[in-house]
Amino acid sequence: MKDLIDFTKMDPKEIIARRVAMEIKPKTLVNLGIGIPTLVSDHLDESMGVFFQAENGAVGMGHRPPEGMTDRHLTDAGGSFVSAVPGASTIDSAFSFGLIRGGHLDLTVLGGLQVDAQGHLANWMIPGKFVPGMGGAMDLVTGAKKVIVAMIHTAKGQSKIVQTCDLPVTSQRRVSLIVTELAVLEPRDDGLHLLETGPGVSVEEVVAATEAKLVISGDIPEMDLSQTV
Amino acid sequence: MKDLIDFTKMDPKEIIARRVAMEIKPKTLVNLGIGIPTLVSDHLDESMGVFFQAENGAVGMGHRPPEGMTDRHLTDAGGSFVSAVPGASTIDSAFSFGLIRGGHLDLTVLGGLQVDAQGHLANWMIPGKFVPGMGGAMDLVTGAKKVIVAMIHTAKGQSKIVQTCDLPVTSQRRVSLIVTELAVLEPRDDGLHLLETGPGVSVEEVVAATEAKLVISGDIPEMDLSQTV
Amino acid sequence: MHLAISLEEVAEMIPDGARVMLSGFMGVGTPDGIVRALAEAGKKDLTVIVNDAARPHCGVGPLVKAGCVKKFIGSHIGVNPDVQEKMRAGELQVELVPQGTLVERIRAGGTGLGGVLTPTGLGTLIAEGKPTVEVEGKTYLLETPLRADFALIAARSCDYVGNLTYMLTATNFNPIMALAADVVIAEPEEIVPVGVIPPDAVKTPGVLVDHVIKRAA
Amino acid sequence: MHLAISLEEVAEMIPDGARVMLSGFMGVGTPDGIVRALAEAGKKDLTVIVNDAARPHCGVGPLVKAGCVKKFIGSHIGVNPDVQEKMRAGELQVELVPQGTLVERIRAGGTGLGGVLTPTGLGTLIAEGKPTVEVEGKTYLLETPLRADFALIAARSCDYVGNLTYMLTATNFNPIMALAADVVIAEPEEIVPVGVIPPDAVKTPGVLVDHVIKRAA
Repeated sequence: MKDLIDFTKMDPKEIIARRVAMEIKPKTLVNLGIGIPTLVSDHLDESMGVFFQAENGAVGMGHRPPEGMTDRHLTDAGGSFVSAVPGASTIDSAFSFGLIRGGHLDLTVLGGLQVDAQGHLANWMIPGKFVPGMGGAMDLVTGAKKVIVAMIHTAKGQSKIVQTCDLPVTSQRRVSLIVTELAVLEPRDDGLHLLETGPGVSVEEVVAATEAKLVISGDIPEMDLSQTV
Repeated sequence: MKDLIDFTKMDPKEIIARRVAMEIKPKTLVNLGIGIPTLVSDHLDESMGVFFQAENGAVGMGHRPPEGMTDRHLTDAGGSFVSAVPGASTIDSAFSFGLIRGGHLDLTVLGGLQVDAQGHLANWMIPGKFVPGMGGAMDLVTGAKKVIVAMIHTAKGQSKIVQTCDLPVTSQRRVSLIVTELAVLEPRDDGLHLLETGPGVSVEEVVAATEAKLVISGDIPEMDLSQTV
Repeated sequence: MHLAISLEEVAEMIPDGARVMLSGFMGVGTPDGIVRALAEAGKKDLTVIVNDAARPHCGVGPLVKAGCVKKFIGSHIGVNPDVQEKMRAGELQVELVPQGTLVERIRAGGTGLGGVLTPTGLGTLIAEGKPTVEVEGKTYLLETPLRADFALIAARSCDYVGNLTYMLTATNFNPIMALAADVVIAEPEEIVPVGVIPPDAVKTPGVLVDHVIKRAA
Repeated sequence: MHLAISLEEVAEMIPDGARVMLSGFMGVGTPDGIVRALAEAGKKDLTVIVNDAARPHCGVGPLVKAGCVKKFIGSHIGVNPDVQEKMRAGELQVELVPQGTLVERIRAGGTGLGGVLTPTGLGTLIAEGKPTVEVEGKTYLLETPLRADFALIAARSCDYVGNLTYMLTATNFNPIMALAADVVIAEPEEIVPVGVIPPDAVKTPGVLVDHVIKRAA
C-alpha cells in the first residue's frame, strides 16, 4: 500500500532516486552516473522500454546478474557487472561518445560536488585535495538532451547548492534540474527556482540549507512520490 | 616460356598493369582504381599476401565469382561483383576513409586525365565537358603512402603528361610514380625523371610523345617485364 | 519498440523540399523500396545527400529520373547520364564533396562535432572559399558538419527495437547516416524478433532508428 | 600473415620512454598479459594514454604501481590511490582529458584528421590555453590528434591475418587505438584459423595489426 509509506522517514538517497525516476519518459535513452544516479533504475517499470546506456559502450544494460552468472566482458562505466536486456547492443567508445555528444542521449543523471545558481555543475575535482577526473561527465553534461543532478543537499553541513561554484565546473552548459532529498530546483535565466520541497520539508528549511539565492514564487508543492515504484 | 613473350606487341594496358604489379610489395594493403588499375591484380601472385581494399569498405577483395555465385552485397567501388579472400573484412565508409586518409593504405593505383611535371594529378573533371566527380580519389591521393598513376600516355594524340595541369588537380600532393605503356616517370624536386622506357620504345619516342619537360640522366633502361605473371 | 510502417506511410511522411540522406554505394546498400515510393509519389525539390549518383536504374537514380531532386550533394556522378544532363540543363544543382570528407562531415553532424579538419582537397577547387586551420604546423581544410531532416537507410536485419545489421559492402554510409538526421527510417531485408541479434552484431543501436519498413509478405 | 609472438618478445620490443596507448575501461578490455610483462620487465618513463587509471590491481594499475609510468594521459583516476599518491608526490604527471575528447583525439590521430572540434570542455579548466574555432556561429574547442609508438590492444578472437573481434563492453577503446599507433600489438583470448571470422564480425581489420600474442598452452 503506497500511501502507507512514510516518505519523510525514507532514506535520503531513495527519495532522490524515486524523484528522479519520475522525470524519465518511456522509450528514452538514459545514462546514469555512479552513486545515487545508479539507484534510479530500481524505481522504473521495465515496461517503459527505457534503455540505459553507459560510457563504456553498453546500450540496454540490465541489473547485475545472479552470483556465478556475471561476465567480465559486460560491465557498466564503474566496472560493475551488468546484464544485457533484450535488444541490447554494444558499441566502441567513439560511437558511445558520438551518441552522448551528438544529442542522441535523452537524459543523463549525474552526481555533483556543487551546483550553482546559474546551473553550473562541478563534479570532477577539488583542487589540492582530490582529483578524480571528469571521465565522461563533461561530454554528458554538454551533450545530453536533459541533465539532472542528483545529490544529497549538503556535505559536512555545507550547502552543495551555492551562489557561484568555487570548484572547477564541468560544463558551461546549464543543467536542467537539481534533485536532492530536500528540494527540486530548476536553474532558469532569472535564477534558481524552487519547484518542490522534499517529503516533510518546509520551504524555510530548504532556504536555510541552501547557500544559493532561491526564486520562490507561489505555493511550493511537496514531492509526490506516491506513484513511484 | 616468359622470355618468348614479345612485350613490344603486348596490349598497352597489359604492359601498364604488369609494370605496376612490379611495384607492389608482399603483405601490403592496396587500392586499385577503376579501369587499367583494376587489371593490376591479374599480375600478382596470390602467395604475396596482398590485400585489396576498396573505398566502399571491402578489405581483402578477390576476383569476381563464377556466374550464379555473385552477391549484390559484395562489390568493389565500381559496383562490380567481387569475392572475399580468406581473412577478408568489411567496414563502413567512415572506417574505410579512416584507413585511406590515416596512412594505413600502402599503395593506391589510379587512372588520370593529366599528370604534370610537378607530379600533380588531375582526374576528376573536365570543366564544361564532363564532371564525373572525385569519388574517393582526393582522399586516396592525399592519404595513401604511395600513389601510382597508371594510364595510357596520350589521349587523342595529345600527351596526358603535361608541364602544368590545365585541368583541376586532385590533390596538391605529388604522386609517387607514373606508369604508361611508353614510360615510367618519377616526379622529383628537380623535375620529372624518366626512369624506364616501354618495351621497344626509345627515349626519343617518349620525349616526342610527352609535353612535359623530362629529366633524363644516364642510360635509361627498358621496362623488364620478364618476371611478371 | 517500433511498429513497422509501410512504404506509403514513408512517402507521406517526407514533404517536398525535404533534406534527405540516402545510403548506398553505386546502389549497393540503398533502400530501393523507399526510393521507388518517393519517386512514385512525385516528391519535389528534395536535397539529397548521397555518396554517388549510381546509375539511372539504381541508387538515387530513379529519384533523379523522376525529377524529385533539386540538389545533389555527393562525391561521384560519372556513370549517371541523367545527372550529367540535368546538371548541364540547370535543372539539378550538384555539390561535389570528396568521399572521405562527405562521410566525415555526416559523422560530425551526427556526433556533435563542429566540423572536420582534413588535408583532403587542400590546394584544389574544393578548397575555394573554405577556411583553413593550422594545427601543430600543418594546414587543414575546415569542412562543416552535415545533417538532414531524414536519413533513409538500408539494413540486412532489424528487430522491433530498431537495432540494425548490415551485410558486407552494403554497409558503407548506412551506420554513419543513421546518426545524422532528425528522423531515421530503415528498410531492412528481414525483421527478426527482439533479442535475436547479438549485441556485438548490432551496427546501429535501435535508439537511433525512428521507423522501420514493413516487408511485403 | 603474422606469426604470434610471446609476451617476452613484446617486453623487449617496447623501449623505456615509449609512448603507449593502452586499451580498456576500468580494466575491462585491457591486455593484462602485456601489462604484467612490462611491469615485470621494469620498464621506465612510459607515457601511457588510457581511458582511466582503473584500480591498483587492474588496467594500467600494475604499471603505475611498478613505477613504469612517467606520464598518464586519460580521463579518470578517481579509484586508483596509487595514482593520486604518486601525482601528489610529483612522481607522475597526469593530463586529464574528457573521455569523449580522448577517444576522438585518438581517432583523429589514426585517421589523418587535423584535430577535433568539440563543444566539450568549453568554459572549463580544460579549455585553458587551447584555441577555439567558430563554425556556423558556434564555438568549438580545437583539440589536437593523439598518436603513440605502440598500441596495446585486448581482443576476443584473432586470426593469423590479425583480424580482431571484441566482446561486449570489453570493446571500448580497442578498435580506435588500433588505428593510432606505429606498432599495434593485440593480446587475444583465442587465435582462430584464417577465414573463420566472418568479414562483418571483424572489428579491426588485420592490416592494422602488427603483432599478436601467443597464448599460453
